[in-house]
Amino acid sequence: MKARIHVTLKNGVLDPQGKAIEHTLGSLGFDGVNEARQGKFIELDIAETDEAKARETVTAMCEKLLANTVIENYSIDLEQ
Amino acid sequence: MKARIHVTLKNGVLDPQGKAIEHTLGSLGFDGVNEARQGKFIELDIAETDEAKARETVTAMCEKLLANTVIENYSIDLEQ
Amino acid sequence: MKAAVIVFPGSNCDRDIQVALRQSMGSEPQMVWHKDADFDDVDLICLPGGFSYGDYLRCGAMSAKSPVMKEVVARANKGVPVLGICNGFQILTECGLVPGALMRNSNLKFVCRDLHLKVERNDTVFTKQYQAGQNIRIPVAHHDGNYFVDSEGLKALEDNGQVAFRYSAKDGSVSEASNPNGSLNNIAGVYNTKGNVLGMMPHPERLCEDVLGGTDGRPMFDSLVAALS
Amino acid sequence: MSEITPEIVAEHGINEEEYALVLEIMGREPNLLELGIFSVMWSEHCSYKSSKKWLKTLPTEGPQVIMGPGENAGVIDIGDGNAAIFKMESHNHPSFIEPYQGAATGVGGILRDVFTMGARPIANVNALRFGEPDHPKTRHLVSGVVAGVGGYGNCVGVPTVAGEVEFDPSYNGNILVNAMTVGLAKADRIFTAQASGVGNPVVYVGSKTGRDGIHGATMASAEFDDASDEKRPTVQVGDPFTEKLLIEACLELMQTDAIVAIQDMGAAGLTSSSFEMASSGDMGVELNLDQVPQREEGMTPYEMMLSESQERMLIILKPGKEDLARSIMEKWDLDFAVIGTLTDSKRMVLKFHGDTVGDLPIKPLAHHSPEYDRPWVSTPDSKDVLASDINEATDTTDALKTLISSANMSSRRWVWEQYDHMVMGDTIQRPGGDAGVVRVHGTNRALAVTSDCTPRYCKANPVRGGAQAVAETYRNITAVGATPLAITDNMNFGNPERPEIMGQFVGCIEGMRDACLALDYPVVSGNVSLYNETNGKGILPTPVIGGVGLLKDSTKTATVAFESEGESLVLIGS
Ligand SMILES: Nc1ncnc2c1ncn2[C@@H]1O[C@H](COP(=O)(O)OP(=O)(O)O)[C@@H](O)[C@H]1O
Repeated sequence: MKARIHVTLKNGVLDPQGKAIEHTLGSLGFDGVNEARQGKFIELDIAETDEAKARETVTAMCEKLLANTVIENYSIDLEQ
Repeated sequence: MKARIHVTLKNGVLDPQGKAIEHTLGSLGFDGVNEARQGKFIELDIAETDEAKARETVTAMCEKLLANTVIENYSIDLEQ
Repeated sequence: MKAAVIVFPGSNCDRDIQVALRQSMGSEPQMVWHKDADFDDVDLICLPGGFSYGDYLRCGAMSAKSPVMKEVVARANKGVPVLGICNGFQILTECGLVPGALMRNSNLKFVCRDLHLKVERNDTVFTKQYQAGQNIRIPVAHHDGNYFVDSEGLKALEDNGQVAFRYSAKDGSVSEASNPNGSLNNIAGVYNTKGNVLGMMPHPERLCEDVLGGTDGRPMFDSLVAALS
Repeated sequence: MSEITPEIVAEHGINEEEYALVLEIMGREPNLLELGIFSVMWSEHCSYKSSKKWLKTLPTEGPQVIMGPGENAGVIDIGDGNAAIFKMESHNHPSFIEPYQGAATGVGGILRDVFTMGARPIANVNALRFGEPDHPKTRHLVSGVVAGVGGYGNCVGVPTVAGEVEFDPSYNGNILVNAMTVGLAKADRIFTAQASGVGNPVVYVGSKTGRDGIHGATMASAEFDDASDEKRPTVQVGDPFTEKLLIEACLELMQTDAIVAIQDMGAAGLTSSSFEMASSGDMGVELNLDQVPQREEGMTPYEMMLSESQERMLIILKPGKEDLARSIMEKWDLDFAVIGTLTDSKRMVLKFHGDTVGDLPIKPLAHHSPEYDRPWVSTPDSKDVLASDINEATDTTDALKTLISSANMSSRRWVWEQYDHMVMGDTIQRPGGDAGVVRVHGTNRALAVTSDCTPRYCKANPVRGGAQAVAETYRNITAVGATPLAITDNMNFGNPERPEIMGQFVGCIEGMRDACLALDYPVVSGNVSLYNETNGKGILPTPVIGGVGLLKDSTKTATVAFESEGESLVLIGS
């Protein structure tokens, strides 16, 4: 099964990479970008086939390693 | 309009981050991870409201800045 | 005093700290491989700088899960002094021994240069040989030193006197202009609430000898030796 | 049925005469795998076919020289039983295509050349050349290359203490990224690539093999055209974290007596490393490609032999030392595999799925590669520029401002502050002076390192320009109080098939030779990068020189800074 995980910065956490993207897009002549945020996208290929169990495991992986919950949120999509 | 952009490494390109994630998940006792790949997830809030135009602009942004097309692929989702 | 330096895969300032400790201690610190959780009882634990696990995913994230870190956390909670420098600071935030997080520098560039730090307090084991308010010159070398903590967290840090050092100018003033990386309130280092754990981005171990350009880092190691011997 | 058509031969960059030699050496038609091996071994990059004749004329000996050119890097004696090991190498073409990864893997490659000989890398130097500052590509290339050099060097924890950055329109389509590493070893513990001992195991350590940069070695030797932007060859991605582990693991293994020979897998990876090791020991080798650690499924022998995946080493072990070596590699989480054995057949035999898929003689391929005496014309004398030809500046302040604000005179702080130049705790002179100075750890000695070249001098007069580049490194080393000992070089030129370009090369070599002889300053290693040319326009002739000198007392070094008021200024020289 494939797990697709999005890790994004919490609201209110400064995002230097997003700010730099905003700025650079502006200087490249792309107007009208109100905001840019950069997060991570992690794809896991896991052996588990049961969806509920997979979700539980991947959630644990996010809590323990993949996201820093002090500053980040995560969301999980599963696909057989 | 919101643009959600996924930037991922092309097939066959070495992904040291993904490899390190795989390894650490293993040592944390999460078995059965066959592969991990890490990419970027960029969210833009743009002023453009026309979907076709927005796609064109965001594609240009990806080509010029957001993705390194020598080693990365990108995909774009738009949402009003 | 007995000290341990934890070596993670990708640590690269482990020897630098070893040299600085040796100079102040007059004896050898113990080098502990990250897989060896049962190391000797020591008076000080150091987490060195470097790029443990390549800084992949998040700086310090993977090292924070190393077997040895469970032990470090347990000992820190019992009061053993822990000093984390640069990557060591990132590891300390990732395992929750000090609050906050270290994000990419605001200009997104790696920065390596000498800068100035204002010493906030001199009543901890780390800083007794500095003056409170003293301005010292210490180098930084990092890509992710932009200190962030949420607003309550920041208030608590300031109220409890947990800020150890702030980036300052040569004249001692603290302002946006003397901030190399975008850190909130120019924070360069923080203590835990008990004051026995210090995480800092600058590298005191790099300026402990005149021939290397200065000795403003040396009092930190001398303070530790004086307090813990 | 012949699988080798003239088109396939041409695609491999092998010309008709060379192919005739292939047929003669093989005594039959090669298969595709064998042809691929010939193509990388005989590429300009690996064989130095256009430059060999001239490189041989450089002085390479001296009482301080322990090993000169021919090994992975040069070795000099620095006293107290220590040796300095160093070399410079280019990664020009890959850095133009992907500046971050190109520059990063350039640093990774030169580090491996040095630690493969048993040295701990202690200083990095980088010599960079870009096009005009306002050329549309320059900004992107500068920021990518600098970030890449830093990204790799900072992570492995080797200080970058010196370098140069220069801008000139001739580099618009061909930037130069030359990286140098200096390492430190015990003079009696130097490791070489010379294989010996029939039956000894051939082991592979480091990262897994993927389909990276297949044909990279041949690409680096072919001229660019506008379409190459589109071809987007698979670039190699560097993993400095694995490199750091590899350094530590190899140095740890070198403390044991397990190693017979060791060689990094650089350009043309498994092919060149195994050929070089076997050929320098006059051995044969049999490789079982099924055992090669692979990153992707379904890799062919052709792909495995030509892959340029980074962070890999090939080692010949003493018999019975496999378990010891494996346990060290496993401690550092690195792949380890026994992939073959040494034989006395003097041939390379490649096995895959139980079949012999390639069988080539070693010596003729490695040593009888084509060697050209390319036609050359010497560069005509350029007109002297007389002071009277130039308008006198009306306002000296303005003139000074123009000078110091020009791209080539501006401060390089922006660059070197992105490099960790203090890690390892022995940097005595940081970038910004005449040469970087690093202490020999645990001693009172120090090494001074610098890189220099002034390409416009080389264009005006290659002989004097070549000599000047050598002399400038000598002066920069002297200026910090060190005694110059030896140099490495990186010869960056255009298309050698054009007699004018070949003439620049020949002239620069002549000047370098003169200067080295006059100064007792031998060349101990080097690298050649030709075909730096886009649409028939070559770069300025750029023989970058990397110099190394010794300070016996590291406290006795002089810097460029004025220390206090009232100091005297003295001008010496002519
Ligand atoms: N790419 C670089 N990396 C590190 N240091 C550099 C780099 N470019 C320039 N420097 C440093 O900046 C200083 C000035 O460089 P340069 O103008 O080339 O000096 P010079 O002409 O005196 O040799 C030197 O100390 C040099 O080592």
